[in-house]
Amino acid sequence: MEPILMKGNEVLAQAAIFAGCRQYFGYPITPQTEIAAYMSRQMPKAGGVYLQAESEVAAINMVLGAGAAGGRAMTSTSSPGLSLMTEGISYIAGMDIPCLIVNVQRGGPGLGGIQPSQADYWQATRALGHGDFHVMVFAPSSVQEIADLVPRAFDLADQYRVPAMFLMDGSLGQMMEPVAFPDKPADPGALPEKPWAAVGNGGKRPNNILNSLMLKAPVLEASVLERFDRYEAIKQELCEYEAYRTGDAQIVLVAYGTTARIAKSVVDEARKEGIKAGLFRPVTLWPYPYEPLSRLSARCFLAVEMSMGQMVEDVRLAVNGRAPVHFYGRTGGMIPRPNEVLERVRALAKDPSGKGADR
Amino acid sequence: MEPILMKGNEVLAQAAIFAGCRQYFGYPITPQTEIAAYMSRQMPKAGGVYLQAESEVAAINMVLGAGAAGGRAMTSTSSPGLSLMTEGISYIAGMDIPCLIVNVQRGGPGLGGIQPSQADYWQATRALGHGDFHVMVFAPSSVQEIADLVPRAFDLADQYRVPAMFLMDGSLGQMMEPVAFPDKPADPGALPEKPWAAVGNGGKRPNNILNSLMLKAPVLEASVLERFDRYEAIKQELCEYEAYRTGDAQIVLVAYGTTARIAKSVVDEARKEGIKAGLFRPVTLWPYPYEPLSRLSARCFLAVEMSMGQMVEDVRLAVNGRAPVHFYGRTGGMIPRPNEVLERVRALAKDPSGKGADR
Amino acid sequence: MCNDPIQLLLAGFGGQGILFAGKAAAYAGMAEEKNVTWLPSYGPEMRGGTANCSVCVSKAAISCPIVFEPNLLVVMNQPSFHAFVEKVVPGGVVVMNSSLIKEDCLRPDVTAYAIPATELAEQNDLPGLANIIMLGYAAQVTGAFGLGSLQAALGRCVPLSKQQLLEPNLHAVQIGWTYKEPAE
Amino acid sequence: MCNDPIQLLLAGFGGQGILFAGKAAAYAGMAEEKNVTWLPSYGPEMRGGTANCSVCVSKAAISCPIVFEPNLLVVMNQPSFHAFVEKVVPGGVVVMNSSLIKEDCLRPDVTAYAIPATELAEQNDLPGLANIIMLGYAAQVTGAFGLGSLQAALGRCVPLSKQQLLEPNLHAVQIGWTYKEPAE
Amino acid sequence: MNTIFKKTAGLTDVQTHYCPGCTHGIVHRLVGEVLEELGVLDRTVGIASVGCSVMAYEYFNCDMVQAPHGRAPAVATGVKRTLGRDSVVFTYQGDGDLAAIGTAETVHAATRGENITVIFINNAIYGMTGGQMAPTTLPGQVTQTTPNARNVLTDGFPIRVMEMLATLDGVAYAERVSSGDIPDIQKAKRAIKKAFTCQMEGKGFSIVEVLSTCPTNWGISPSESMEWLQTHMTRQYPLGVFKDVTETGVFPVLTDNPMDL
Amino acid sequence: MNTIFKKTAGLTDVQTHYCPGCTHGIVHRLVGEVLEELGVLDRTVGIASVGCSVMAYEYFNCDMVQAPHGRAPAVATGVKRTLGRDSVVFTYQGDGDLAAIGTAETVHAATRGENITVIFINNAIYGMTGGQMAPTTLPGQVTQTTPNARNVLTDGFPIRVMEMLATLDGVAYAERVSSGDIPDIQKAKRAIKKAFTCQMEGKGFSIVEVLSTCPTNWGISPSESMEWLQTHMTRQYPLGVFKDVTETGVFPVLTDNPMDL
Amino acid sequence: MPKIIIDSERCKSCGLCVGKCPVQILQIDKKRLNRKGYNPVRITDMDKCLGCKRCATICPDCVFTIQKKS
Amino acid sequence: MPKIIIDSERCKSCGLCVGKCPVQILQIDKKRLNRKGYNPVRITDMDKCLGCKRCATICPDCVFTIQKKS
Ligand SMILES: Cc1ncc(C[n+]2csc(CCOP(=O)(O)OP(=O)(O)O)c2C)c(N)n1
Ligand SMILES: Cc1ncc(C[n+]2csc(CCOP(=O)(O)OP(=O)(O)O)c2C)c(N)n1
Ligand code: SF4
Ligand code: SF4
Ligand code: SF4
Ligand code: SF4
Ligand code: SF4
Ligand code: SF4
Ligand SMILES: [Mg+2]
Ligand SMILES: [Mg+2]
Repeated sequence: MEPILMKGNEVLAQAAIFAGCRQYFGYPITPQTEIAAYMSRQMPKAGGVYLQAESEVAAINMVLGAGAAGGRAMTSTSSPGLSLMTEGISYIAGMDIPCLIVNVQRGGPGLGGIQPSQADYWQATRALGHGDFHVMVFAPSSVQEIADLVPRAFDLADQYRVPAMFLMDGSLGQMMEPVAFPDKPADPGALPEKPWAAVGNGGKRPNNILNSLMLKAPVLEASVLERFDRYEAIKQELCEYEAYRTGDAQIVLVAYGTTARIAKSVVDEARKEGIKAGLFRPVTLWPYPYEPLSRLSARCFLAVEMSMGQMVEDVRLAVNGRAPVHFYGRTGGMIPRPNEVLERVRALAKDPSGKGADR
Repeated sequence: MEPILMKGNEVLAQAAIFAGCRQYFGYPITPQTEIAAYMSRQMPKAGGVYLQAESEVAAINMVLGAGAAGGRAMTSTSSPGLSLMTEGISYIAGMDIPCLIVNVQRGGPGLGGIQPSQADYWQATRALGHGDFHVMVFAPSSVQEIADLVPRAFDLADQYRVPAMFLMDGSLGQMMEPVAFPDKPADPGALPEKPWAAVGNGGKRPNNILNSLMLKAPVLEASVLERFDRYEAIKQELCEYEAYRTGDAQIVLVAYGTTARIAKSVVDEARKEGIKAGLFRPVTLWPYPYEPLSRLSARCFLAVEMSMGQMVEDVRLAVNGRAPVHFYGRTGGMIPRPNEVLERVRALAKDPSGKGADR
Repeated sequence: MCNDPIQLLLAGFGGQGILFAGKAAAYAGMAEEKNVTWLPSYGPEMRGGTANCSVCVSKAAISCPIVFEPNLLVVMNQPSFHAFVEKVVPGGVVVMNSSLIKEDCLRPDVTAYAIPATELAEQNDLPGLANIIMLGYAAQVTGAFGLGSLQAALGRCVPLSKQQLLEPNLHAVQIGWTYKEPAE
Repeated sequence: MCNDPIQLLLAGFGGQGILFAGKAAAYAGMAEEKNVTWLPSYGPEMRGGTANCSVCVSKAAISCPIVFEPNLLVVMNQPSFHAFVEKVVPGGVVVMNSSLIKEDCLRPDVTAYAIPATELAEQNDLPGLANIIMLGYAAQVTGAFGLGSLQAALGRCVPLSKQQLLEPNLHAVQIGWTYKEPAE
Repeated sequence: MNTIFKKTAGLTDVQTHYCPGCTHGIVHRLVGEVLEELGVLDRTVGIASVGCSVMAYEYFNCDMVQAPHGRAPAVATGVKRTLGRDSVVFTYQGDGDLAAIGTAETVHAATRGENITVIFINNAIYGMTGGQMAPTTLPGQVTQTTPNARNVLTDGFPIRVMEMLATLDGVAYAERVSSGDIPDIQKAKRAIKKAFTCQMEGKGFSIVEVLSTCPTNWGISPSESMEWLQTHMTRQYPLGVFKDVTETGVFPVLTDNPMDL
Repeated sequence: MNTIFKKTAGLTDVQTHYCPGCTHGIVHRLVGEVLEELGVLDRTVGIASVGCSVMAYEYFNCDMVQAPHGRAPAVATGVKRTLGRDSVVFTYQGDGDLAAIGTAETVHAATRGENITVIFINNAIYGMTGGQMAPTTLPGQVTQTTPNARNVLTDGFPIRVMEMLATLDGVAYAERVSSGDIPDIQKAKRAIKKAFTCQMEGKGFSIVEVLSTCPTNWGISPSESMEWLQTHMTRQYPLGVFKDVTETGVFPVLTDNPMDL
Repeated sequence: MPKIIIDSERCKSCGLCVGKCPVQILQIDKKRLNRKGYNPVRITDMDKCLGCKRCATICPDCVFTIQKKS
Repeated sequence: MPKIIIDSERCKSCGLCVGKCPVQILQIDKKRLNRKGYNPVRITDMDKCLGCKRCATICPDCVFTIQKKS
């Protein structure tokens, strides 16, 4: 197909339909409403289910039900809505139900604002609910990458029975870029079977039960351990990142999503000034690409985020004291400006230890 | 008062009343139901409000309202219920409303089990909701410590207008130990004024408005930065931990709550065997006592948790590559046994790098 | 024989007063100016089943409140006996309710005592106080607590609103304390 | 004059077709086989107010899609003019709607063009197409896009269901493209 | 010899964990019998809620999904919309689950006319967590969290769920029945059957509220509980059909369009 | 010269951000006037919800708390229980806020007989987020998420909130009014005044539903919107008093005890 | 003549059936304990049974199977 | 004789008052723009005003103040 200009949010919706998603449940919230609006137009045409839930709590539980019944189901929301979904996400994880959850982040805390943000990173990568679990977290930084990653996320979710999340920010959702979709959309009927799904036993097999209650602690522990084994397998298979001019870089910027694009322009500017800068851009935030990042031998690292400093901890964990790790961030809907970041890079080029200058 | 035997949960409730808490809102869930039951009996006697909410979502929002109106308000729940509170907690943080939130953790994810757990550590310390914010997190490990910390938590919450959390585990909530309360309970009427509270303007002053919406990103950012300044001030004032036999320790166990008690007995056993072990027990989990922990110069560290490994990341961040950091944990309601941990300590005494042995 | 620290595990059916007996033991330890902890194994969110509780008593501060390996096991019924007898440390003591446990303790490395507590309770018209009878007996055979401490403990355990129960409890502890196992 | 990469910022009232004009510019860039991005400043969750959008066009891959410092500012009203004129890079171009902006651009280091786009639209019975007139003019004076590219772009921007609007749009772009500023 | 009564194939052989005399067991049997008699066990998906009946997934002899507390109707919606009209989807929920934390999900599944069947066990208490006040606890009833009896001044009034839901256009069938005596139980079964039939015919949302006992947390014997149910609960919660449009169903053949702008 | 009309002191001087002709502004004025006339502005705390009226905290001339989406009644409960009977506490909520995400909080504040006043703006749409279907959107109404008009078969039926809440014992006063014309507006003010008076006398939960317009998202002019409100909305949502026990109040003088075990 | 089969292992001794049997032939058997620790119900006089199924209808634990000559 | 004071800066040009005035003396002033960019309402003939307050009752933006000789 010829590339067309589309908004990130709409591309996400279209890519999901192409990937065979046939159940969408959501509740309106800015800046992701385009996803729901698009789905309400297109899902019925694709023979799928579009349902506006009474709340985010209901939406995620409808996804739970649809996923339990074997559907390729998804929901989308923005930060406050995501918080309301956390109980349901923990259940979905504990019941091994594949699905896709989209968070197009906005500034917080509380009602906050509607401008872009990356301040739900910790929530996405560590605490999407109570208990020990993870979901796969994808952080595209271009519209085309959204289209490319969505089918991957659905497939992996099914394969490992682990839910997937897209962690985007408002500006990526609102941005238009040319995008090309695959020529042949997936046929939902031809996707791999889900013999575990609750679809009615057909009189032929033992009942399928999807459940996360295990009152006996050893049984619950065993089920968590089994799930963590799958996480280990995912870590083997899924570790996506982009390393840009990092080969000889003395200063490595680490950023994802929209901030990664800003950081990239900073790297180019810095290089023009003779500063050996590079960019490390995680595409998957969980599993985090610790290993490739740890292999970089820069004199210092600079995490750039739209938050008060969240992913920077993962950078620290990866670098583990081998070099100073710094942080530059804006929050509340502010987007770091290339020249602010560049200034920081210039300072670090002079003094990689950059004492006392972090924010 | 003469020490009496009381359950951790009931002590928490009684200590709150003694500290001047007069508004309790909650929703039943094991293993913290004793708090609500106790409050339903005692709060009316103290002239306070006990109200069973229709859900955890409602409960946290009643706390929001009560706190906004200047009350010393609290709620308590266990893991799944806490997830449901995260939107409200993010609002409470964004509106600078002091209050106390108790999470008596149980095994997860999902409905999980009701046995003790520490798997909500990340949630408590990093992502109690969407957006950039923190709450003060207290992790007592004895019943007396609960009684001692509760008034502290309320006072600091009021002082900084930052909510406080108690992160306990089921066994601490259920355990009885002798406890002594202060002789003189706080007089709710004599607590410091809250001139910002929404109590009616009395016709005398401009309206008090409690709000977290700031549509202009620079305004929202400024409000977050101001709040983070208060966080910095809290970090100066609040950094509690116990260092037990760490002076000459070659192996430092790091644990909080119930696991810290287990670790302590392991330290004693190990010392008997001539292994120089010590225990570092954080009492505040946010702010985390990074600095005192980073000052310890052991040959290796071992984080012991009832989780798949969460606080261990804070240990790594504190140690920052200066020594290997290991992990031993049980999950799903299992409690690490002293002899399992001891065995791990013995192995690390032989090989502090303990390659490949983590779990 | 069962010296400081006491690592007491009490086990039986729910409803057999396991938790109450444990609390009495803890108060007895307090009466002797020791540190104590009491921890129930709280069951599923529904009724019934078995119950057990850990009581630690020690002159020193108590680190771990969970009794994984008791040096004193007081056990009220057969299933609990099976569940816990193997966990007792070598040299430890098992006190069993022979009314409901119809087998012998076969471990050579622990000392076992048996008392028909349920029957004694029935005979003495002390319904539901087999638990306290057993506690009295266990204290006496092990020396874990003095009789006076137990009596004081019961005084603090029985709530003010139910003071009529104090007298039977004191009677029960007395029966246990004075019980003599018949020579074989 | 306004060479690759183009960092275009369009600004005006909501309802002035700012976002649509931006989209047309982006498609024009695509027609010239360049990379493009389009990013609105999405306003509060309510109506009204001002709108602006960032369009980047470049032969190279576009890193940052947000135009903080435009090299081409197309501005439709007075408040937006005040908000953005200082952000234009030295050497950049400002194209302003002189129907609504009643002042001159005083920056010596940028080139300013003025076109009474609102009036032209009214005169030519092209209601609401001042935006496209401005775009045509901006393209012509800067060389940012060829006329053919703009025409092709409009063909792709106007939805199939509203093809009757294509013709007026093409007319509007033509008007802008051929507009000549009167000599002072 | 003819077998005139035996355990239904609608239930598994697993013994329930319910307390002696708890009527959860009776209602389980009724649901199992109805599903068996309707011949739909093979295409039924049940949704277990959080309450004493949380382990219903082990008892009903069909595919089962366990839902978060209060969210069973949302989960059921997801299942039903995915599997389509041929499936039979039901929830089994307690009063705390359905009428407290799950109020929104209940009301909205009902008003959507979601083609599911809800079995609602009203025992006027939170059984599983040890006997706290429920949204349906009677005024004057003592519970763990109303130690001096429910006082409407501070604790509010109980909700009559059937009366409330009957106001919603999506509800095709809403009946309140009792498990307190033999004829009541027989009536309850007829109601449950009607509710499932309503679903199978695509007529809209169906719900049966069964007044039930909780001897354990009421603190009285099973037979006293039956008494109490019949005397006190039915006074607050009158039995009967609160809505029945199962003849026509809730959905118009053509929706009329009031927007003629 | 006597001033016979001027902007009420119940509102601040801040200009609202509402769209031209949006009746949110009218209802704001009515609430402000009532609070002024009752002389309670100094002891009133208002709760702003999430919807177009989210910034009500800048408009009402009293202390204000902004609540999470749907949770205003819970927040109001916390405020009221803390400040006690002398305070006046009200929420101002849209239909998405009150009848979708906030259903549970609404129903439970009502059934508790919580002594608060709820002002409920029903404009049959999610205004703030750009015009999605609301729980009160009419069948056949086109919205952003019902591009082919609300179809009850897939999108469900609208909720009639007053009718539903009237079934609850804690509700002292529930009336539906309109902002669609002058007499309606005058009636609306009387209803709002009655609701606040009910609260001040401690009679129980009071709610006034005001049918309102959203010209922007309905896509028609303000005066056409008024028309549409009067012809279409009142058909689905009949005006009137659905419950009024403000004489006696909802609370008995002595609660009778049905537990005579 | 009806025949009642009692699955004693399922019985929880709640006594509901006992009260509902019109001919009072059901009794809690205090002398027996099933594996769950309950005294199961027993039939005192099978011949009197009417096959009315009241016991089975009220029993929450599916203890009864009832057979009848057709 | 009533006097109408119009706070033009508050007016959003919605036109609701225009339709409700019984004597039709209210008009949107297409020639003026207020700071918010709206054409405010104006009075065409103050003398005709009845002081009926219909304009003020319907106006969502508190534009009107009305005075009257008592
Ligand atoms: C989010 C959440 N909150 C609270 C609980 C604890 N909880 C489990 S069951 C239950 C109430 C059950 O009462 P009901 O629905 O009436 O069922 P019953 O046990 O009476 O049959 C509660 C509050 C939970 N599991 N999850
Ligand atoms: C948890 C959460 N979900 C969704 C939103 C987005 N949101 C803001 S307002 C609104 C709906 C408002 O509609 P309504 O309550 O009818 O008020 P109106 O704007 O029509 O006056 C929604 C869904 C939010 N802010 N928070
Ligand atoms: S606690 Fe009550 S509802 Fe739960 S199983 Fe026991 S009797 Fe039944
Ligand atoms: S969007 Fe609708 S409800 Fe919101 S202010 Fe505008 S007209 Fe009013
Ligand atoms: S079938 Fe009837 S008569 Fe026979 S035992 Fe049962 S209840 Fe009694
Ligand atoms: S009703 Fe059933 S469980 Fe109860 S005593 Fe009779 S047979 Fe046993
Ligand atoms: S007061 Fe009456 S007559 Fe006078 S301008 Fe207003 S509406 Fe017209
Ligand atoms: S009703 Fe008010 S806002 Fe609308 S035109 Fe008249 S004066 Fe202006
Ligand atoms: Mg119940
Ligand atoms: Mg609305």
